[in-house]
Amino acid sequence: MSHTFIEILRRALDEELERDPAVHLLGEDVAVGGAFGVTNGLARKYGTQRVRNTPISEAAITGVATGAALCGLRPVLEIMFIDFATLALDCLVNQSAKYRYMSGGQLAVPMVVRTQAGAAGGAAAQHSQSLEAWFTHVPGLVVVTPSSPAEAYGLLKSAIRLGDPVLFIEHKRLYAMKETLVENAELPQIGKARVARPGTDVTVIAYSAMVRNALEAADDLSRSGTSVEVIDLRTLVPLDMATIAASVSKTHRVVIAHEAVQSGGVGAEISARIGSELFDELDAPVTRVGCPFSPIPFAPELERALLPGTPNIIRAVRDLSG
Amino acid sequence: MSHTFIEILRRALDEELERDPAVHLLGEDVAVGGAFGVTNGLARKYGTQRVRNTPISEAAITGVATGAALCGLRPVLEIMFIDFATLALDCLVNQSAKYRYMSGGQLAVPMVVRTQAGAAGGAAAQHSQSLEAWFTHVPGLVVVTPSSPAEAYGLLKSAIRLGDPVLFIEHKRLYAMKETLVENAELPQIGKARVARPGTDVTVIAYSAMVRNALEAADDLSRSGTSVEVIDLRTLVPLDMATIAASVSKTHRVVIAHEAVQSGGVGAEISARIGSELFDELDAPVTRVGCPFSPIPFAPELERALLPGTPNIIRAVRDLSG
Amino acid sequence: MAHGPRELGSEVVTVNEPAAPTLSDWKRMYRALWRIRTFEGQVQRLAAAGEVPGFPHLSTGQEAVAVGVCAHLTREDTLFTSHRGHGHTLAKGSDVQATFAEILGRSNGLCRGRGGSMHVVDVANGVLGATGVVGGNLPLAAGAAWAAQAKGKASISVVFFGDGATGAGVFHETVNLAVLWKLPVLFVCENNGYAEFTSREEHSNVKLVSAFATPYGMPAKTIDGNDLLTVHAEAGDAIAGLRRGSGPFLLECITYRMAGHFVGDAQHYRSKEELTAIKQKCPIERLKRHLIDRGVRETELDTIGEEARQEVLQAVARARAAPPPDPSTVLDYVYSAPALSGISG
Amino acid sequence: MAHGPRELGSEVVTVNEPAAPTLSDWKRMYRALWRIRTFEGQVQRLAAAGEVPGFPHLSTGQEAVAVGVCAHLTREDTLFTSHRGHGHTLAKGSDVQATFAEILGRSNGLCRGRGGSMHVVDVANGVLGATGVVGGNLPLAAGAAWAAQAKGKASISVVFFGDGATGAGVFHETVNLAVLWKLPVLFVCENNGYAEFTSREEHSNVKLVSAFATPYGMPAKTIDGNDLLTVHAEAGDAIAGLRRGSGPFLLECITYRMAGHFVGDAQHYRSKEELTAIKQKCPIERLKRHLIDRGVRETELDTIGEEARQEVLQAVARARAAPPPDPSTVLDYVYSAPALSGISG
Ligand SMILES: Cc1ncc(C[n+]2csc(CCOP(=O)(O)OP(=O)(O)O)c2C)c(N)n1
Ligand SMILES: Cc1ncc(C[n+]2csc(CCOP(=O)(O)OP(=O)(O)O)c2C)c(N)n1
Ligand SMILES: [Mg+2]
Ligand SMILES: [Mg+2]
Repeated sequence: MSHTFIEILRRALDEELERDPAVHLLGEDVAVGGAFGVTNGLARKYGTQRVRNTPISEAAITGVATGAALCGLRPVLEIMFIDFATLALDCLVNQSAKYRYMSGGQLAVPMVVRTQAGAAGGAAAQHSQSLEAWFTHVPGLVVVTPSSPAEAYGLLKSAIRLGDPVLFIEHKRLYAMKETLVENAELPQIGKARVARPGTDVTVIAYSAMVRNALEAADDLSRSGTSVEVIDLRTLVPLDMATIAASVSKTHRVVIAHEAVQSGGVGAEISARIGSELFDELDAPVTRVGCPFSPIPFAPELERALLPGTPNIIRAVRDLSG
Repeated sequence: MSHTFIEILRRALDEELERDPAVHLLGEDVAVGGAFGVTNGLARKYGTQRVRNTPISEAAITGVATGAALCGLRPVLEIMFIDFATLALDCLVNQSAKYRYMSGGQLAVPMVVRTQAGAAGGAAAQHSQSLEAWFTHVPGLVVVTPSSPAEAYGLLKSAIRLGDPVLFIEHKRLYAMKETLVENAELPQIGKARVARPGTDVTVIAYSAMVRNALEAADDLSRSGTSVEVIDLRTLVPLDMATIAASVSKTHRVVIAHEAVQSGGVGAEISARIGSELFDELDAPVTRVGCPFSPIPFAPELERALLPGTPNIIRAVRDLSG
Repeated sequence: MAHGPRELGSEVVTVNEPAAPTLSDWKRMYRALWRIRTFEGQVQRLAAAGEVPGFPHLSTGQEAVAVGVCAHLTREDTLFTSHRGHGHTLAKGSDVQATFAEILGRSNGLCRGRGGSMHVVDVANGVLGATGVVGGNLPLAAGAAWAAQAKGKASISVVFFGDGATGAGVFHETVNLAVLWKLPVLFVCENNGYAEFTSREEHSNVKLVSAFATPYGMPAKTIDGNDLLTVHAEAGDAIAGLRRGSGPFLLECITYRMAGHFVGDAQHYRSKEELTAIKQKCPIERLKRHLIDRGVRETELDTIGEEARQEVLQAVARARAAPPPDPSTVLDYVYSAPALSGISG
Repeated sequence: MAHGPRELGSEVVTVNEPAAPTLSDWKRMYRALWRIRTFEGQVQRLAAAGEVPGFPHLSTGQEAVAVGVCAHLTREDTLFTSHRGHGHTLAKGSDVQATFAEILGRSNGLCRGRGGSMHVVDVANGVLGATGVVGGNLPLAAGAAWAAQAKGKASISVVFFGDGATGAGVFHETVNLAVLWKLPVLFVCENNGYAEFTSREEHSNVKLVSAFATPYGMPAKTIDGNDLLTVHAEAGDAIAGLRRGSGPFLLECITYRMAGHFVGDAQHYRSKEELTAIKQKCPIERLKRHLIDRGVRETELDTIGEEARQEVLQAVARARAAPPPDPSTVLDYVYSAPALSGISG
C-alpha cells in the first residue's frame, strides 16, 4: 500500500503506541492532529492522556518529556518547526544529551523529538531553517534524517525503541511524498547509511529531502554517461563512515549535498573526515552543495535563487568528472 | 602596562562607554562586576542606567538588547556562560541575526553578546562547553574569539563599533592571562586573521585559548627542527581564508586545533574549505585536533584526559611532518 | 499629552486627547476598520488562488483592537506584532500597497520581499516588525521602550500578541523586566480564545491573561476588544499613563478570529454554532450600529466602507502589478558590509 | 497516607503521618541538620584547600528546608534540585560518603566522578539530580510527576529551586503545565533573598515567590524556612494533598544563605550587620532551643550533633581516600551503546 510521509509517520506512531504503553506523544495541538495532521486520530484511539496537547512552551515541554523519560516513559515530542527548537535547546543540550554521562550511567533519556525543517513555498526566515548541524555537535544526541516515507517508517520506530535522545527531522517538502512500504521488513539499525543508488564514477552523499535531488541528478547524469552512486546517510549521528569509505574507495570523487547553510553544515564534517581518512583515495577535491550564507528569503523567486537543488548537484558532479 | 584579560575587557568597555553614549551594558550582576569581575566599577562610573543588572532571564535580556539595538542603542550583553546561550538562541538566531535581512535592510542590530566558554578546573558538563560552531552556522552573526588580553581589547572595541550582532567569546582559561598593551594601536578589522608566529613547515590554525597551546607546541617543535606557522583566526565569521591560503601555499601541511568537540566543530569547515580550495597545495591530509565526542566530565583527571592541548598539537604536527 | 496629526492607512487622522473623539474621528476609524477587513479579504482570496507565498494569518474580526490602540500612537512610537499583524501595521499608518506587496513577496514590498506576512517591517512608520515566533517580539518591544527611556524620549512601545503567547516563558520574563525597569511598553493581548486549533482552556487554567499582571503589580485591564469605543478609551487612558512615565500596562482585549488560524485552516475544531456566534460579534457592525445610534446615516457609513474597499482594491492591484525581487540581489542585507559575508565563499 | 521507614542521611527515620513527629523524630531531624551543616563545612574547607574541583555552592543556613521537606518523602518519590543541592540529596537519604566522593570527583562517587557538585544523581534513592542551569530542573520534575501519574503510581516529585529561578521563563511555563495537567509535583522555593550577588529587589518587583501561583489558582504558601517545625508541618500538609491527587503546590521557604554564593565569594555586597543578623537565624540553633524548651537536655543534643559530625568526618575521610576515576573510561556513558558514539572517530 502506498502512503504519504505524513500517513506513514502516523502509522509508525500508532504501532508504537499500541506496542509499548510507555510511549506517549506530546506537543502543541498533537491531540487534534498537530499542525500537519501527523497525529490525526491518535488521541481518539489512545486517549488524551497518552496523546497530549501542550501550551506553547517549547522549553517546558522538552523538559517534561526529559523528566518523564528519566522515569520510564518513552515520550515522543513534537516541536512544530525546527526553528523553535532554539527554545528547547537548553534542555536538549544541557540536560537530555548529558544525563546519561553526568549521572555516570545511572540514568537515560529515551526520547524522540520529532521536528519539521527545511524551506518550501515562502515559509520565510523563521520557518525554513535546516539546523541539524547544531545537534550533530552535541555528544549524547542521535540525529535522524529520513529521506522518504518508507525510510521514515522504520527509522521512527527504531528511534522510539532506542535508549537515547533522538532528534528526528522531517523535511516539509517530503510530507506529501508517497511511497509503498515493504511490509514486515526488519527495522533499520540506527547508524547505518544506505546506498540509495549504486554507481561507479562519483559518490553523492545526501540526507533528508536532498536524497531525492541526488537521485534526480543521478538519473539525469546517467543519460550523459556518468554513473553516480547516491548515499542516503539516514542518520547524521552516528555517521556511517564505513559506507562512505566503501563508496569513495570505488569512485574517488565526492559531492556532499544538503539544504542547510553550507558553512558549518554537516557537509563540512563529512568532507573533513573524507579528506583526512580517505586522503589517498581522492582524485579531486570533495565538493559541497549547500545553501549560501544567508537567511531564507520570503519571495519564491529569491527562495529558489538561494536554495540548492538538483541542478547544483548536477553541476558539481560535472565539474568533478569533467 | 600589563593587564589581565579581565582588566583589559573592563578597560575596553570603559572606553567605549565613555566614547559613545549609545553603549549600554546589561546582564546578570554586571552592575556589581558580573560573575568574573569584568565590569567592576563601571556602574559606579556610568550609573546603573547604563550598566544594568538583570534578572536571570537570558531569553528576555537578549530580546531587550536586540530591541534596544534596533532603536539606536549599542547594547553589550553578558551571558555568564555560553552554555546558557542556549536560552537566548531563539532571539539570537531567529531575530537578531535575521533582522537586517528580513527587513530588507531597513533595520540593524548593532549588539555585542559577551560570553565566556571553555573547560577548566572541573566546571563540568554544563559550564564548560565550546559552542562557537553553532553560531558560525547562522548567517547574520559575527563570531569573535580573542586569544589574549591585547587581542581582546582591540577586538571588543571593534565589535562594539560594528553594525551587526556579534558573539564575543571569552575563554575562561584566559581570564588570568597578563599581557602588555601597545597603546594607541589601530583597532583590528573584524574578519582579519593574524599570523601569531611565522613558520615554514606546518601551519597550525587555532583561535581563542588554543592559540597559546599552538604557540607552546610551535616552541617545542622548533627545538626539534620543525618550523610551525601559527595562525590566530581572531574571528570565525568572517573567516579569513586569504590568510589561511597564504600560509598553506607555503607549508602545504595543516593542523587545525580547537577545544570544541571535533565533530561538527569549526575545524570541520576550515578543513573542508582547505580541502576544496587548496586541494593541490596539500602534501598531507588536513589534521584536526579537537575534543572527542563526549560531554565534559567533572573530575579533573577525566577532564584532562578528554581535553585537547599542547601535546595533541605536537603529536599532530609530528605525524604530518614525520 | 496632545498629539499631532497621524495616519491610519494612508489617510491622516487627528486624534485630540484626552478629549473624546469627534464624530468625524469615529468615521475615520470606521474607514480604517474596513481598510483592514478588505485587506485581509484580499489576502485570503489571493492566497486561495496560490498567489500569496507562505501561510498568512488573518486578523479578520480583530480589527477594533488594532484601530483603537493605534489611534493613540505617533510615528515615533514603536510597534511590534505577532504572526497576525497585518491589521496593526495598517492601523499604525503603513502604506496599503507597500504592505500588500510585501505579503505578495514583490520588489516594492516594505521589506523588498525578504520578510513576508510574518515579518513586515516599516521603519519610517515605527512598525519595527512582526515575528513568526510566538512571544518572540515581547522582549524586543521592551527593548525599544528601554531605548526610548535611555534617550529621554517621550515615545512609547506597543506590542500585540495572542493569548497563546502567555504560555511562552519569555512573556513572563519580559513582564518582570518591564515592571522592574518601569519601561514605557504597552502589552496588548488579543485574547481570541485559541492558539491554533486548541482552545484556551486546554492551554492554561488561567482564563484571563490580565491575571498574569497581578503578581507584578502591573496595571492591567481586560476589555471588550470588539467594541472600538471601549478599546479606544481604555487604550487612550493606558497610553496616557505610559507617556506620564507610570511604567508598563497590560491591556487584554477579548476578541474573536472570524477566519481560520491561517488561510486554509478547515476549522474542524469549531462548531457551526460557534462560527455563527462569532460573526454576530463583528466589530465593524458594532461600530456601525453605534454611529447610526448617534445619528450618522447608514448610507454615509456604507459609502465610507465602499471607499475604503476601493482604496484597498486599487492598492492591491498596484501591488500585484509590481515585479518580483531580482534574484541576483538575494544575498543583499545579510551584514552591514558585504565583506562580512566572506565565510560563505 | 502512611509511609514506611525512610532514611535521613544513612540513618532510618520513621515518620508517622499525619500524627505529629515524636521527640525522637525531632532528634533524628536534628542529627540530619548537623549532618548537612558538617558536610557543607567540609566542602568549604577542602574547596579552600583546592581539593574540590569546580565551584561548589553551599546550603549552609538552609538546612531546615531540606530536612523538613524530605522527612515526608519515600525512596520512590523523585527529587530534583538546583546548583545548591547537597543538603537536599543528603536529607533524602543519600549516602554521605558516596555523595562527598562525587563532589570530590572520585571513582566511588555517586556518578563515578562525571557529575560533581552541580550534577549529583542518586537513582537508587530517587535523587534524579541537581543542575547547573538555574530553573533547568523545574520541567524535569514535572515530567517525573507526569510519569508517576501516567503509571498510576502514588509517588510524587519534588523540586527545590532558588528565588532567582523565578526570573527564568521556564518556571512559569512549568507551573502552567503542572497546574493544567494536575501533576503531583511540589515546587519548593528557597527564597534566600539573593541570586548570586544581587538582591531580590533588583531582580523583581515581586517580593514573595508564592504570588506567582495566584494567577494559576495553584495552592501556595510562604513560610519561615528556618523553622524546622513549620517546614515539617507545612510540607507534610502539602505533600499529603499531592498524594491525594490535588495537583501541584508551591511552598516558598524564606531562608538565608549563611555562606557566600559559592565557595570563594568575598560577599562585598553584604554588610557586616546583615551577616551577623543572618547568623542569628540559624535553623539548627532554633530547633535546639525548641527542643530544650520541650525538655530535651542540651548535652544530649550536643552529643547528637557531635555524633553527626563524626559520622560525616569519617565518611569524608573515606571519600578522600578513594582513587580518581580511570582516565581510560572517560568516554563511557555517552550513549546506550558505544557504537553510537561512532561519529567521534
Ligand atoms: C514558539 C512557537 N511555537 C509554536 C508556533 C506555531 N504557532 C504559530 S501561531 C500559534 C498559536 C498562537 O496563538 P496565539 O498567541 O493565541 O495567537 P493567535 O494565533 O490566536 O492570534 C502557534 C502555536 C510558533 N509560531 N512559535
Ligand atoms: C540559566 C542560568 N543563568 C545564570 C546562571 C548563573 N547563576 C548560578 S546560580 C545563580 C543565582 C541563582 O539564584 P537563586 O535561584 O536564588 O538560587 P540561590 O543561589 O540563591 O540558591 C546564577 C545567576 C545559571 N547557573 N544558569
Ligand atoms: Mg489566540
Ligand atoms: Mg536565591
